[in-house]
Amino acid sequence: MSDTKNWNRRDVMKAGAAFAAAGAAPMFFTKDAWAAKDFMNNPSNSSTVTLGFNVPQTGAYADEGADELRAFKLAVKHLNGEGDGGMMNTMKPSMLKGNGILGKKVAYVTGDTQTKSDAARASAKRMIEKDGVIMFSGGSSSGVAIAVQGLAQEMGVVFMAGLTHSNDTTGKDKRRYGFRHFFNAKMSGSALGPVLKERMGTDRNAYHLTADYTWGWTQEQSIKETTEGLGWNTAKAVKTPVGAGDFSQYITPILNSGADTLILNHYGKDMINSLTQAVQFGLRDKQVNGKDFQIIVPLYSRLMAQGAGENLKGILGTTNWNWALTDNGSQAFVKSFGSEYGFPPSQAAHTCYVQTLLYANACEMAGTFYPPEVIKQLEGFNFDGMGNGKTEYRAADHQCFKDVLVVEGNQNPSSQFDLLKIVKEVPRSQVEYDASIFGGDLGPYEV
Amino acid sequence: MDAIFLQLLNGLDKGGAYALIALGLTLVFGTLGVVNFAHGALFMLGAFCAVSFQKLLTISMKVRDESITFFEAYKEVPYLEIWFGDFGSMIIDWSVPLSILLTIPTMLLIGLAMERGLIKHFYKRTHAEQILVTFGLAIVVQEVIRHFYGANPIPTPAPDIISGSAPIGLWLGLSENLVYPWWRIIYLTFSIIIITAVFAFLQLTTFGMVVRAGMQDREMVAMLGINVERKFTIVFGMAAVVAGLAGMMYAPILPPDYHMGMDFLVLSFVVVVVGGMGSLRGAVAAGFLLGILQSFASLNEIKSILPGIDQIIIYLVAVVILLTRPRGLMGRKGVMED
Amino acid sequence: MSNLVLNIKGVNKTFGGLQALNDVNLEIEEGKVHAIIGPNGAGKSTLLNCCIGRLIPDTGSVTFDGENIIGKQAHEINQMGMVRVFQTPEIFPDLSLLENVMIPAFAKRDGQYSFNIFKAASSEQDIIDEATRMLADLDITGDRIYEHAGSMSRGDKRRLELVMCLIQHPRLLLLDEPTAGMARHDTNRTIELMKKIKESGMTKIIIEHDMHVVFSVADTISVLAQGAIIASGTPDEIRGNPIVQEAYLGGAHL
Amino acid sequence: MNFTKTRSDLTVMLIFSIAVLTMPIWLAPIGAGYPDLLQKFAIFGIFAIGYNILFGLTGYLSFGHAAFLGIGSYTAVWSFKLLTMNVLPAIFFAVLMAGLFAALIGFVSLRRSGIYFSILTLAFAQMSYNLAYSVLTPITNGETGLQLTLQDARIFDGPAGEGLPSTELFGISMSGYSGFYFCAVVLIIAFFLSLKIFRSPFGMKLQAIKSNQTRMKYTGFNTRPYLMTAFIISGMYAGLAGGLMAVTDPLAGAERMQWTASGEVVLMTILGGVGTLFGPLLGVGIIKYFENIFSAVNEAALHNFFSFLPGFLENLMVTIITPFVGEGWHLTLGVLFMVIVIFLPGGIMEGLDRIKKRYKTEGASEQTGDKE
Repeated sequence: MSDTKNWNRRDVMKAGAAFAAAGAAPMFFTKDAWAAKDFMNNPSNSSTVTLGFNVPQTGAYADEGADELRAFKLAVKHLNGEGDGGMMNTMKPSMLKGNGILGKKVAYVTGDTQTKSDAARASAKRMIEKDGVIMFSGGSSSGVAIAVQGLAQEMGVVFMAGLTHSNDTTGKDKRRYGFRHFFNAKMSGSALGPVLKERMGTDRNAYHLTADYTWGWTQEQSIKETTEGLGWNTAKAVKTPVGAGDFSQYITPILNSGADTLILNHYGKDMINSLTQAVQFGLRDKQVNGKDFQIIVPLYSRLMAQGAGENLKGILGTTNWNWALTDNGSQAFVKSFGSEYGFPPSQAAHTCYVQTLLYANACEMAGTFYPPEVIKQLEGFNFDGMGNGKTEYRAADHQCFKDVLVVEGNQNPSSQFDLLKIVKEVPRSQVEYDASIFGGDLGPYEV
Repeated sequence: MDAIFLQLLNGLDKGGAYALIALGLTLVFGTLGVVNFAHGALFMLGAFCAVSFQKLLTISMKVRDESITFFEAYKEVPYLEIWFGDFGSMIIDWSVPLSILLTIPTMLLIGLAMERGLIKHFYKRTHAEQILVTFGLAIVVQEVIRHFYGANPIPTPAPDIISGSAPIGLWLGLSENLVYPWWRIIYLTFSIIIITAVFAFLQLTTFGMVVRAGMQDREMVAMLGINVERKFTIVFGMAAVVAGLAGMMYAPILPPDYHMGMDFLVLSFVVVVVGGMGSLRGAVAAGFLLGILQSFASLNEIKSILPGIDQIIIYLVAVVILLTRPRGLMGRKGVMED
Repeated sequence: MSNLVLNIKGVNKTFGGLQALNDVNLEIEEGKVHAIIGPNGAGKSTLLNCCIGRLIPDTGSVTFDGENIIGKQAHEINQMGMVRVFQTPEIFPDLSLLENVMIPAFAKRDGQYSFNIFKAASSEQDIIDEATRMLADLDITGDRIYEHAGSMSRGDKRRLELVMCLIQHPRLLLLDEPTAGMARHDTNRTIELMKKIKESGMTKIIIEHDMHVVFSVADTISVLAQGAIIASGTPDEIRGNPIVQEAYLGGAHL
Repeated sequence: MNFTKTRSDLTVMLIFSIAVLTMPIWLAPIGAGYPDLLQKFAIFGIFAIGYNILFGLTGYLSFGHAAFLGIGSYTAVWSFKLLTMNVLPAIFFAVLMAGLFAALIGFVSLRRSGIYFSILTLAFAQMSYNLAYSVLTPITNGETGLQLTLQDARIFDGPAGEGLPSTELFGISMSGYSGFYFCAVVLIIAFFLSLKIFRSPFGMKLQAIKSNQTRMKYTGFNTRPYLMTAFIISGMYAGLAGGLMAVTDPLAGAERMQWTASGEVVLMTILGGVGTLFGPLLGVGIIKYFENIFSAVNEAALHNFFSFLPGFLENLMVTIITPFVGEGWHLTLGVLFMVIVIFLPGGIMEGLDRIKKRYKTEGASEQTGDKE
C-alpha cells in the first residue's frame, strides 16, 4: 500500500506541475507558444507528456466511467515502468520500454463527460487548451464518442475512443484522428448469428425494442440483417424513448404480437429496466408457436448484468472482453488490475487500457508525437496478446478487428463477479466486413 | 381489444406511481406553501430503503473462490440462510415487502428532520429560493446515496411466487395472452390504498380538518391559534412517507439507482400542475390521466400515425389542459399564479 | 344640464341566485363629486367593478363619455380616463415611491404600450419633476422618495395610491372607501388631500362608509341598498330623506 | 432605484468591458484562463443576462429557455452547412429563429401566470428536446448532434478544401482566443442593451408588472405585450447564446434543450442574484467553473496542492476534500446552492451588498455624504 502511495505522490507532482503551469502561465504566452509549435501541444520541450482521460463521472454511466479511469491510471503506471507491467509484458509486437513514452514520463488529467456531447466536448477542450494533452481517451456512449472525435479532428489531437458500439463511430462519422478498439453493432450481429442459429433455429419471429437514438438504430439494423439472414422474420421494431424508466407500455404489445423472440437494443439503465420488466411480464415463461420465448440483449456488460440481477441468467448477448478469459494478455491485465483495486476490470476498463498502450506504442514506433506519423503507425497495426487474440487496426476505418465474445448470463455464478459465461469466442474472420459499406470519410492527416 | 385492456392497466399502474408522488408534493405545497424540488429524492430514498433492507438481510458469509488469485472473489451465503435454512431464504425473498418496516420509520424521520432542519425556515421565502435550496438538497442527498451505493442500478426483485404474471385473461374469460405481472397489480392496489388512506385521514380526523382548512386559507388557520407549525411538520413527514412508500414499492419494477428521483421530479411537477396547484384530488386525477394517456400513446397503431407522440404526450396534454382550464383540472384561483 | 361623464343604465348583475345589482341607473355629471353609500353587501363594490371592466353586467349599459365600456379591458378603460383607487392599497411595493408615481405618469403619456429603451428613466426630467411635486403633497420629500413603497404605513400606501391615480389627471376618479380602517388623524389627512383634489374640479365617485367623509366632500349622494338605488340627491336632501333614514341610516341622527 | 446615486452608464460599461476583455489574464491564476471556458463564460453570460430580463424584471419563471438556446445552435449550424462559414449570418438567423419560436411559445405560455406559466414553458422545451433527440433526427442529427460534413452545400463559400472548414469572421478563425474575444464583444453589447433596458422606463414597467400586475392593468398598461416583449427579447438572447455556441464549436446537441439546461440558467440567475445587473454573470461564473474545473480535480492534483503540508495532514486534507471534487463536483454544487440561499437569500449580489454596507458603516465616521 505504501508503494502505491509513493508512486501517487511522485507522479502526481508531475501531473500537477503540468496542471499548475498551464494554469499559472499568462495565457498570451501559451497562445504564442502554440503558434510557434509545429503541432498542437507538442511536448518536445517538456519532460512529461500529458494524456487526457475523459470519462462519465456523473450520471447513469458513472460506475463505468470510474472503472475506465482505474484502467487509465493503471496504464499510465505501467507505461512509466511502475507496477507489474500488465499487458505491456504480453503485447506483441511492442516497443514499450517502461520509461514513459519516448522517454517522457506520462502524466494525465481527468474530466467529466456527463454522458453529454456538449459537456464532453467542453471537457476535452479544457484538456487540449489548458492542460496540453497530446492524446485523449475514454467515454461510454457513441453520441459522445462521435462528438469528441469530430473535435479531435478539428484540433489535431488523437482520440482513442473508449466504450462506443455504434457503427457510425468508425462508419459514417469516422475521423482520421479517432480510433476505436471496441467492437461495434455490426460485429455483434455477425458474432451472434451462428449462435442464434444453433440455439434457436432458423424459424423465429423477432420483436425489437430499440432505444430511440443513433446507437439503438444502428444496432437494430445490424441485428436485423443477421437474423433475417438466418431466415427469421421481424415482427416489429418499436422505438422507445431513452430513459423511459417504465417500459410496460412497450412490452404488453409483444404478448399478442405472435413474436417468439425479443431483442432489446437497449444499453445501461434502459436495458436493466426493460429486461427486468419484460421478465416480470412473464415473457421468459411464455410459449409461442410451440417454442420457448427467448430474449436477446445484443450488447452486454458486467455492470449491466449486476443491475439486472437474476433476470439476465441464460440470456444471450455479446461483449468485447471478459475478465474470465484465460489467454496470457487477459490474465496479465486481470492480475494487475485485480491486485491494484481488489476486483476484476470491466470490458470498458479493458478497452481503455488497451487503447492507451496502443497509442503509446504507436508513438514509440513513429519516434515522434507528431500526430500524422502516430496515426500512420496505428493504421493497419497488427498486434496480439491484448486479450482478444490477433487484432488489426484497420487502416480504412480505424476499427479494430478481433475475436468477439458471445456470452450468456451465468446460471450458477461461483462468485459475485462471475456473472457472464462465455458461450463462444467468435473468430475475427467471421465478424469482418467491407469498410466501404458504411460510407464516411476519414479526412486529412494534417489539420 | 386485449392490447387496449393491457394498456389501460399499464396506464393505471403508471398513474398510481405518478399520483402517489404528486400527492405528497401537492400536500406539502398546499399546506406549507413550499415548492419541494427534493420530493423526487424522497421517492428515491424510499427505494433505497428497500435496497438497504435487502442488503441488511443478505449480510453474508463470504466463501472465497480459491480459483481466483488476483483479487478476492466470493460466493456469498447469507447468514440468514445459514442460520434459518429455508425460512431464512424466504425472508430474504420477501425483503421488498418486508422493508416497509424500515421504510416507514426511516422516511418519517427523514421527513421530520428535513422539515425541522431546513424547510421550516423557507415558509416565508420566495418560491425561487425554495426551489434553489430544495434542489441543492436533492443533489446532496443523491450524491450521498451514490457515494454508498454507486451509480449502477441495484436489482431488488419481488418475492419469487409473485415475480411472474397473473393470468388475468383466464379469470375474465378472455385471451390467455392477457397476463399482467403480480407485482404491478399489487402496486396499483397499494397505491389506491395509500391514496384512500391519505384522503380518509384528511377527511375524517380533526387533524385532517385543520390541514384541509390550512390548504384553503393558511393565515386563517394560523389566526385561530392552532399550532400550525407542528401540524406542518407532521404533514411533511407524512408526505415523505408517502413518497418513500411509492419508491419502495417501485423498486422491483425499476431497479433503484441514485438518479431515479430526478427522473420523476419533472414529471411529478407536471402532474401536480395539471391537476391544479394545491388540489389533492386534482393531483390524483392528473396522475392517472397522464399515466393512461402515456400508455395509449405508445400503442404501435398510434405511433405509426404520429411518430414520437409517446415521447411528448405528457407535455402535450399538459399544454392542452392548461390552456383550456387555466388552473389545471381542479386548481383554485390565486394559488401560485404570481 | 351639464355634461354627463358616466352613464349607468339598467344594470343587473347576479351571482348564482343572488341579485347583486338590480336595475341600477346612475348619472355622473362633469366636475361633481358623487358619493355612493350603502350598508355592507349592498352592491357598491360590484357596481364599481362593473364600471372598470372587472365584471361584466348581465344586462344594462355603462357608457363613459358617450362610449360603451362594457367588455373593454381594464387598461383600455384607464386609458379612456377612468381611474380607480382600490379598497386595499394596490401599489408597487417593490419599487421606490418615486417610481410608483412615475409609472402611471408614463401610462398617461405613452399609452398602453411603448417600447423605448434608449432613454433612461432617470432622464425623464418632466415626469420626475411632476412625480416629485405630487409626492411633496404627501409631505414626502428629499431622499424619502427613494424609499421602497412596501415599507410604508397602510394609510400612507393608500394616499400614495391616490396620488398615483391623480397624476394621470383622470376624467373620472373612482374611490373605493378611501378611509376604511384608518385612524381619525389618518382620515383627516386623507380628507384634506381629497379636498385639494376637489378644488381642481375633477369628477369623482366615492364609495364610503364614513359619513363624516361623505358629507364633507360629496356634491351628490346616491344610496344603494340590496342592489338598488333607493335615493339620490344633495347631502342635505339625503340627510333629510326619511326613506334613507329608515332603510339605511337606521334612524341615526346625522 | 435611486437615480441621483447611480453611477453613470458610461462608467459601468467601461469597467465591465475592461473586466471582460481582460478575463484571460485575471482568470488564469485560478485555472480558468483557457479559451473554451472563457467562451463558455461569455456565452452563458449572455444567456443568463437575457434570462434575467424576463425572470429578474417581470418575475415570470420560465423553465424552458434552453429550447431557444438549442434552436439558436441548430439554426447557426444549418447556416454553416447551407450558406457560409461566416459567423454573422449564422448569428443573425439564430437570433431571428429563436425570436420567432419565443414569440410562438410566449404567445401561448403567457396566457397563464405563476407556476402554470413555468410548466407550459417546461412542456414546450421538453417536447422540443424529446423530438430533437429522436424523431427530428434528420434536422438535428439526434443524440450525436448536428455537425458539419464535407458534403455540405455552403453555397456562398468556395469549393471546400481537404478537411472540414472552420467558422470565421472575414478570415479570422472563431476558435480559441479570437473566438473568445468575439464572444466577449457580443457579451459587452448584450450587457449594454440589458443595462439600457434595466434603466429605461420600459424596464421600470416590467419591474412594476412583477411587483403588482393588477395595478399595472388598472394603471392603463396592457401588460401582455410587455411580457411578450420581455419573453421574446430573452428568447433572442438565448438564441444568440446558442448561435455563439455553434460559432465557437460548430456542433449542436439536443441535450442543450433538456430541462436540466433550462434549470441551470434558473439556478445561475438565482445564485448570482435575481434582477440584479451583475448577479447572473456571477452565477454563470461559479457554475461553469465548478462544472469545468472542479470536476477535473483528481486525487493526484489534490496531493500536489497540499504537498506543502506534513504527510499525515496532507493525506487528511486530501481525504476530506476528495468527495467534493472530481466526480463529487455535483455534491459541492448542491451544498453551495443550499449555503447561498440559506445565508444570502438575494444571492451572491446580496452578499456583496452586505460586505459593502459593512465597509461603509465602518468608513462612515471618517467620511459622510458618500456616493455609492
